[in-house]
Amino acid sequence: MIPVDDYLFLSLALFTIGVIGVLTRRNVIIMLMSIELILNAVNINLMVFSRMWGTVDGQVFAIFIITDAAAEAAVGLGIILAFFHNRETVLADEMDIMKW
Amino acid sequence: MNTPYFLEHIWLIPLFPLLTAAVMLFYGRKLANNIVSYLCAGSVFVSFIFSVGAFFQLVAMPQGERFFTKLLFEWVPAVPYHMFDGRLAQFVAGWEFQIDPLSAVMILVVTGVGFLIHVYSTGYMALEGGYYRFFGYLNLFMFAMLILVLANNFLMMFVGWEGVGTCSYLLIGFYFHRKSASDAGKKAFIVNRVGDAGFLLGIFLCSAVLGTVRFSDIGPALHAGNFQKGDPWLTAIALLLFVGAAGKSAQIPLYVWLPDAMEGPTPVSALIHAATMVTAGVYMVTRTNAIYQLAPKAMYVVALVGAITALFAATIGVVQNDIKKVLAYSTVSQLGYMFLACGVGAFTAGIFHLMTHAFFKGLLFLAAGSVIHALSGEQDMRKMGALSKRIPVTYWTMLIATLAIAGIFPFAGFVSKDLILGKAYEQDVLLWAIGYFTAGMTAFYMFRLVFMTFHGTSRVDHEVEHHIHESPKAMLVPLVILAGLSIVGGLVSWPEILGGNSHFVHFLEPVVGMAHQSRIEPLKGPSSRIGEINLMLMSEGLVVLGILFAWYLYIKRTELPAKIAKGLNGFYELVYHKYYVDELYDALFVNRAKDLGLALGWFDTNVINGVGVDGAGWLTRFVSRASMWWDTWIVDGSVKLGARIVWVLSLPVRLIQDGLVQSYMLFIVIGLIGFLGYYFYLAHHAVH
Amino acid sequence: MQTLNQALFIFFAVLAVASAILMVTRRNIVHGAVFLITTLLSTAGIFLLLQAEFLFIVQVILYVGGIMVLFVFVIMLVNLDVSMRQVQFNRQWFVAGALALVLAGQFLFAIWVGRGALRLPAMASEISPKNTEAVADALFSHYMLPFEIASILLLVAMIGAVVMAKRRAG
Amino acid sequence: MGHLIPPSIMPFVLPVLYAVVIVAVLPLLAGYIVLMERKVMADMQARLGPMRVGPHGLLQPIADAVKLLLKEDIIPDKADRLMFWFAPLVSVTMALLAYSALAIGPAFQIADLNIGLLFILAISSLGIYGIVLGGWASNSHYSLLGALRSAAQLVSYETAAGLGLISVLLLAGSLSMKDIVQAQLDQGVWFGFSVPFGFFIYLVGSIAETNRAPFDLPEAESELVAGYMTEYSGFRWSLYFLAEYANMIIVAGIATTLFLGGWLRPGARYHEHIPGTGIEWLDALPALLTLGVALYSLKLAPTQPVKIQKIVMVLVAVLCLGVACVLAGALFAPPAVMQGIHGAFWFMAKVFAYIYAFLWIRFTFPRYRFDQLMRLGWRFLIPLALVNVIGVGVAIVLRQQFAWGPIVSLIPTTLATLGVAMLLAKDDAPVAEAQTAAGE
Amino acid sequence: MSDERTTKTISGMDSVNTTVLGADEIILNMGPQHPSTHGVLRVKLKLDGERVAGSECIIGYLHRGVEKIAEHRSYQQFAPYVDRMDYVAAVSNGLGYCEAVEKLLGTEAPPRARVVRTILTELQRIASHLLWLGTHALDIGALTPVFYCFREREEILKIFEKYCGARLTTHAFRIGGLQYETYDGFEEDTKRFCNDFAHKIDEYETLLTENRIWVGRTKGVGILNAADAIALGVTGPVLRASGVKWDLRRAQPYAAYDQYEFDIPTRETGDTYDRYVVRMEEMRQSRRICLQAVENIPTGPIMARIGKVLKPPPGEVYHSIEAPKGELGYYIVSDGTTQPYRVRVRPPSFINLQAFDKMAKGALIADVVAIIGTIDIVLGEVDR
Repeated sequence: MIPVDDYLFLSLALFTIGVIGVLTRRNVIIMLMSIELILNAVNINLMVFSRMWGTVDGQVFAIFIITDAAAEAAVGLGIILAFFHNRETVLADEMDIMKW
Repeated sequence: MNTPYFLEHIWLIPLFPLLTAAVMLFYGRKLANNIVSYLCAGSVFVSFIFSVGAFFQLVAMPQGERFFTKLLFEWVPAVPYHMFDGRLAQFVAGWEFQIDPLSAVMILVVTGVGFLIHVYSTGYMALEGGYYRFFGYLNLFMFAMLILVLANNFLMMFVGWEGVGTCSYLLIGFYFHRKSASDAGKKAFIVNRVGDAGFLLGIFLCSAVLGTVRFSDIGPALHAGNFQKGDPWLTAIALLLFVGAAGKSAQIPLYVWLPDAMEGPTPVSALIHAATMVTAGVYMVTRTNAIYQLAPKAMYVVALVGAITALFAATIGVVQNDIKKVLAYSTVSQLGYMFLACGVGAFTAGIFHLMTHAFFKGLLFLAAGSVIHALSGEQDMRKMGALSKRIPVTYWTMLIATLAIAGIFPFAGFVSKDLILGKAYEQDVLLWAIGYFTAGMTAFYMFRLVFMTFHGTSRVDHEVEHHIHESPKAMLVPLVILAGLSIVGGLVSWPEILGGNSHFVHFLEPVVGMAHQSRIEPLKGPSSRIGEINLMLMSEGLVVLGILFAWYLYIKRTELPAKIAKGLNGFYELVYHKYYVDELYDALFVNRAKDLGLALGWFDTNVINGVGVDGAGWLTRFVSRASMWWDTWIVDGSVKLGARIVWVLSLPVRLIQDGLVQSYMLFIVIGLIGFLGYYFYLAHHAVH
Repeated sequence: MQTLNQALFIFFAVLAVASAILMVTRRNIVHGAVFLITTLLSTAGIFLLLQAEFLFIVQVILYVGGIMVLFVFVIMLVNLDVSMRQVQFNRQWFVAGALALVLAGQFLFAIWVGRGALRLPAMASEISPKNTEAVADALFSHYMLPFEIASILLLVAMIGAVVMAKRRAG
Repeated sequence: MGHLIPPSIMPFVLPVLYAVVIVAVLPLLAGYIVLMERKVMADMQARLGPMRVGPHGLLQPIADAVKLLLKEDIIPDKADRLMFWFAPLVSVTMALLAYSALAIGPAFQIADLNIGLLFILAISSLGIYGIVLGGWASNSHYSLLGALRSAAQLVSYETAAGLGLISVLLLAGSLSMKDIVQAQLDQGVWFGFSVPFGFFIYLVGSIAETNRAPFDLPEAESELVAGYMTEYSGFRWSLYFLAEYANMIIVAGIATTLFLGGWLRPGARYHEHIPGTGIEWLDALPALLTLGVALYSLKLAPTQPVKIQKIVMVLVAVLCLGVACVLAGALFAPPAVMQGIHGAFWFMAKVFAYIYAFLWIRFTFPRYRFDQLMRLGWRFLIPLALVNVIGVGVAIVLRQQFAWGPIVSLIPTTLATLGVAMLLAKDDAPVAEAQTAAGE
Repeated sequence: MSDERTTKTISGMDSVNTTVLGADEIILNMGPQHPSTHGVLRVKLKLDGERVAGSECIIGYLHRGVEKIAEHRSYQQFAPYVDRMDYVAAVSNGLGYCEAVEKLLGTEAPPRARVVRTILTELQRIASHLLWLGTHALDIGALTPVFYCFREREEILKIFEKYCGARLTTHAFRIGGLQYETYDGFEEDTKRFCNDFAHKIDEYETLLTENRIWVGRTKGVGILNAADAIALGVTGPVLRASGVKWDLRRAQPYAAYDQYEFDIPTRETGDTYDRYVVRMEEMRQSRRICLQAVENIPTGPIMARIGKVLKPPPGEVYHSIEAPKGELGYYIVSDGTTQPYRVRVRPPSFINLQAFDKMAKGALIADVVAIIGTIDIVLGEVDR
């Protein structure tokens, strides 16, 4: 029997790594991938609690989250592609034209 | 009386050529050659129709009132200024067209001969490149010339004056890829500048002395100013204006450009350098005759210069071998005649000669062009001969023109020339003698030209021989018309002594009225009539002698001219090289001008550039450096200080708003930490 | 059975965390993507352990087989060489890392406080045969509206992606 | 034997055994599919094909394998070594992993997952990473282009093929391979006949998914040399090759299971017995067929030119004879065993028939251009598949509401789909407007 | 898109010599070692995405100085060399050369020789077109036709072999006529081949002509309109597919072509499909000519009476024939010695290759292969 805590620790670890990735990496694609990692960590939590309560609601939410991730990836990568075609960079700290 | 239509719309006459010139120069490249021809010749023809209309409407007016002006618009509004004598005057100039008998004659000549030459050109230029360009320039010239003769004031006249000069330059240099042509163009332009400077000074002086630049106001101004005959101011004005006239009309010492101008296409030589532009000087002197008549010294100068030029050019013409050069010197010579006429006060005779000269000299040039055309571009008379059968129309028309210029009874030249000689005889026998002798020489060299070209044995190059052909109709028709005019042109002013009534002279009299009424004595009684007849016979005799002499030398004893040339070696060389005038000018003016240029260049480099500009630059740098220090530390410094203060104050806000998504995310995390901490805090309290 | 599950969990968990760390730290994005795929597959394995086999399949097909293919695709389209030679971490990396660890600490604290309180119910010995049907039932009855909204979201995302990635004419 | 194995391990024994067998046999099978391909190609092209190694080239695959394994393993200088090494493994691993849910006969299956079909699809969709990463790691333009094309193609046609499968899932009501076969037995018709358009779409989609002609753009020789495999050689290359053929077997297996009745014998509901025995007529068919092959081989043996070839031919005959014996012997075994063995036979026969269709298509058609391929996928197959799925849904309603028969209820669907297909085909006229527009 | 904002190498693409120009432009080298450049042609493609923005053919990898060699060989000695130019249509090469020298000498081959020459040349045309068809189909991805084509080509090569002993570089003709009398059964072999071949062409057409994929790959690809074709000097089937009815066999008949009836197939669009159709029809017409010719081979000598040592009078001659690929011309200058002073060859492939850029502009990379195939080049002839 694996206690819920173990899953939560795993989820926390992935979440933290994802947050660090989003906050520190310059490459936008890696930032997006880190966000996927965060979403994944969330999914683990949902799954665990779904299992714990014996319902499938958590799984349904996980499906929604994956849907969301798919949409986010499509749009995000589209933006990155368009940005790359225009500015030839994928670095987040060079994308500051919205400042003013 | 209603305002006559053509007079009211006199300004349309120059407008038509201007419009077509604009079309040609802007769009001509895209137009087909025949469209260009129709447009250009057509516009000149319309101008001619308008001119004829204007002429007849002018004639329809009563004798003394034949004067009409049309103000198109103000150009220079009234500018008040002080004249030399201290009176206040207004400097006014407008685009005002004036038509009186003189102008009427001029526009008829210009548009009529101009139209014929246009027609001729369509044939002559048919195979040349830049067809549209040629016609564009030609029409532009027509415009300028018409402005010149229709001008009511000096300023507007000057526009036309310079306009014809420009077109002359452009057309002389029409074959600009040929260095000699472009040089000739430049030469014409520069030499004319000398004359134009005089002309311009004359205008200034005129406005300063007389207080007006309007022609029609000069007479009243002279009256009002109460000038005496021989007034030095008036003499000065007249001489200055004559400098301009001499430049434009190729008189000594400014004649040198005209022979070189023969580099232009032959129709150009005919139109500009024979019929119209070069006569502008004569026209201008005539137009201002009121001043001249009060300046007898100036008039004598005019007459003398004219006479000397006539003789001088004629001698050069005798030895030239280039057919167009001969005609060019002949033109110079004939222009000398016209000035002679003006100088002796026979302004009407001058203008009359101007008109007949336009006919026969235009014809001569056109015929010469036809010859050149037939000989595929050959201009050297030594390589011609025996062409009379090959190109009969050209031959006969040219012969008529030659007879006319030689002054054979009853051709046009006879009438006008004898009118001048008659007047000259009355004034000064010396002048008459020069003119008389020149008439003989004219006959000689003109028939020399005819004989060398059309008679004797053929000296044409073998290759060219095959291609000799009569010119196309477009060229021949103008020849025939001009030949007709050359024959009958004299009739408009047939001398009273021969049963005529001198219509033309009388027609012009209102313009030069003063001359005939008071200042110059009228011809004296019947005795003078006999004198007139005698003079005519004398000149006829000399002319016939000249012709016979030419026949003897160039038909009968063709080896003689060379011998004579050898015998008179030094003199021949001198004349053949046109008295070394060009070389003299080179030595005196051109090279000195170049020296001056070099000296100025040195001055520019070392004094102006070195001391002036560089020194000023150094000074400026020094000052600006000081100023920069001031700007940087004091002016900018204060501004920057303000900016720095704002910068410091805005630091917290700006640090947050850096546009980087990751910093914003960092704040999200900080917020999350805060919320969690707060939550823990609450939970802690809830527990306890 | 217990030990097997335990072992599998540890295996998947270690694999997931290790490759997640590698993903975040790799210089080469393609390697990063591969490590992310590994993490996702490990997570899928954990889903399987949690008897959510439909989610396992969704995770593999959608996440690994779909989304990550898209990522790899885009990575290959954008210029790799340049970004590999550049500095990989931004200027705020130290602060950000520290704050992330603080956040993690807070969560850790929360979990630690409540440790042992939550336990999974006894696991059925076999994988529930009804899982897929149960998810489907929930999805098409109770969560019908969110499901439709999600589908519209996908449609919008699809159109948006096409519009953005499309090359402008000329 | 049962007492030697601890009971806790017992459930894993058979699957592990199967897994080992599959991993061991599959390369050999792939090799022989290559031989089959070459022989079929030769036959279609009026020539003989491999004849030198072994009788009728029967040992050719082994020679090929030896050659490939002995070849120098070249890694390009600027390649990404890790990925270059890793990518073929991904490809082949995923291909082999997919077998775990494939039911070769009622008995031979590693795991009967209740999401079996989805599992196979999921796993085989991961194979793309092998191609993409391999193409990228090679650091060659041809490879990268091939890889990207492959990825785009796979993603596009996976959709179409998946929609083709959904029509069957609707009819079968299950994702388990066994249940699907059972449904076909229950309904008395192979789904390939009740939803022909689903079958057609899956056929086209599966050809495209396995990058076979006429959809072999990622490795189109005349354009991209060898696509993503350009820089590979030797053993790594053979791994890709193995993966490709393994994938062919998998899609064939899926098609067999879903559309061709899986391990069901033709006439599975026809139970006429041979008089006097408990054996059905049709059950004797496999044994007789293999016996025929054995006898034919035996007859050919003396004509072989070399002695060793004669021996090999005889060995082949003996092998076939042995198989025939097994098949015949199974007739007398308990029904479960009999069905297991015969099921495997029929399954493999159908798989090979399906693969034969692949080869047939490959040698008949020219290659599509990439834009044409994409157009076919997105503008023809996917709309058609959607129509088909909706049609099948309607058919199920018809069946449930009006109790129409399993075939009759699908006839309107098939006709409607046929109409849509013709409409779409007309719309998809094969005119390359592409160049005329851009060429100006 | 020609701004070279970032000219750099994409992830070490040095291996294929590819640089990136801007975000979407790349230069791609096809060949000289590429499976579908038909020999050692090198094509430098400038790609805008997948579209060809410009192309440059780089040739010369197979240059052997054939024209220079001619200046150091006697007229007869040079004859075998011409077979090595368009080595898949050696007989046609030989015909052009022999007739050119005959023209220079002022003689003519006897009627029998002329008819046999016609038959062999037309068979060679069929063989050349078969080879083209097979490889072209292979380039587009149809794997099977090539074997069928080679099967029929084999029959032709067998006839050649029986006639003169060689299959590929035959050196079948001699200056002044033929070296060998036809072998026994030559007529029958030819007739049998022609009769069988009718069905074989139908077979190829079954595989390709109405095949949806084939049509999709070839229609509208590599369009060359008539004006461009003429401007570029293109000849042969490529020209005729653009709608220009020009065939030297009809325009200035040589050998015995004036005696036979045949059509000159043309098409309108000038795309790859049209060139395919034209060549297919040409094979039928060649078959028709062969059948007519073989029915009525005149008897008589096979060699004109010319000396052993050929010394053509000083002068020059240009003679061209309709080779399978287009106008093959020989320009020979004689200085009166036994060796030509200069031989210049006008090879059809070389000239036709010029049209490549025109055809390829705007096409996709995949079309480039089809376009190279459709021009039907032989590098031996292009490079000489």
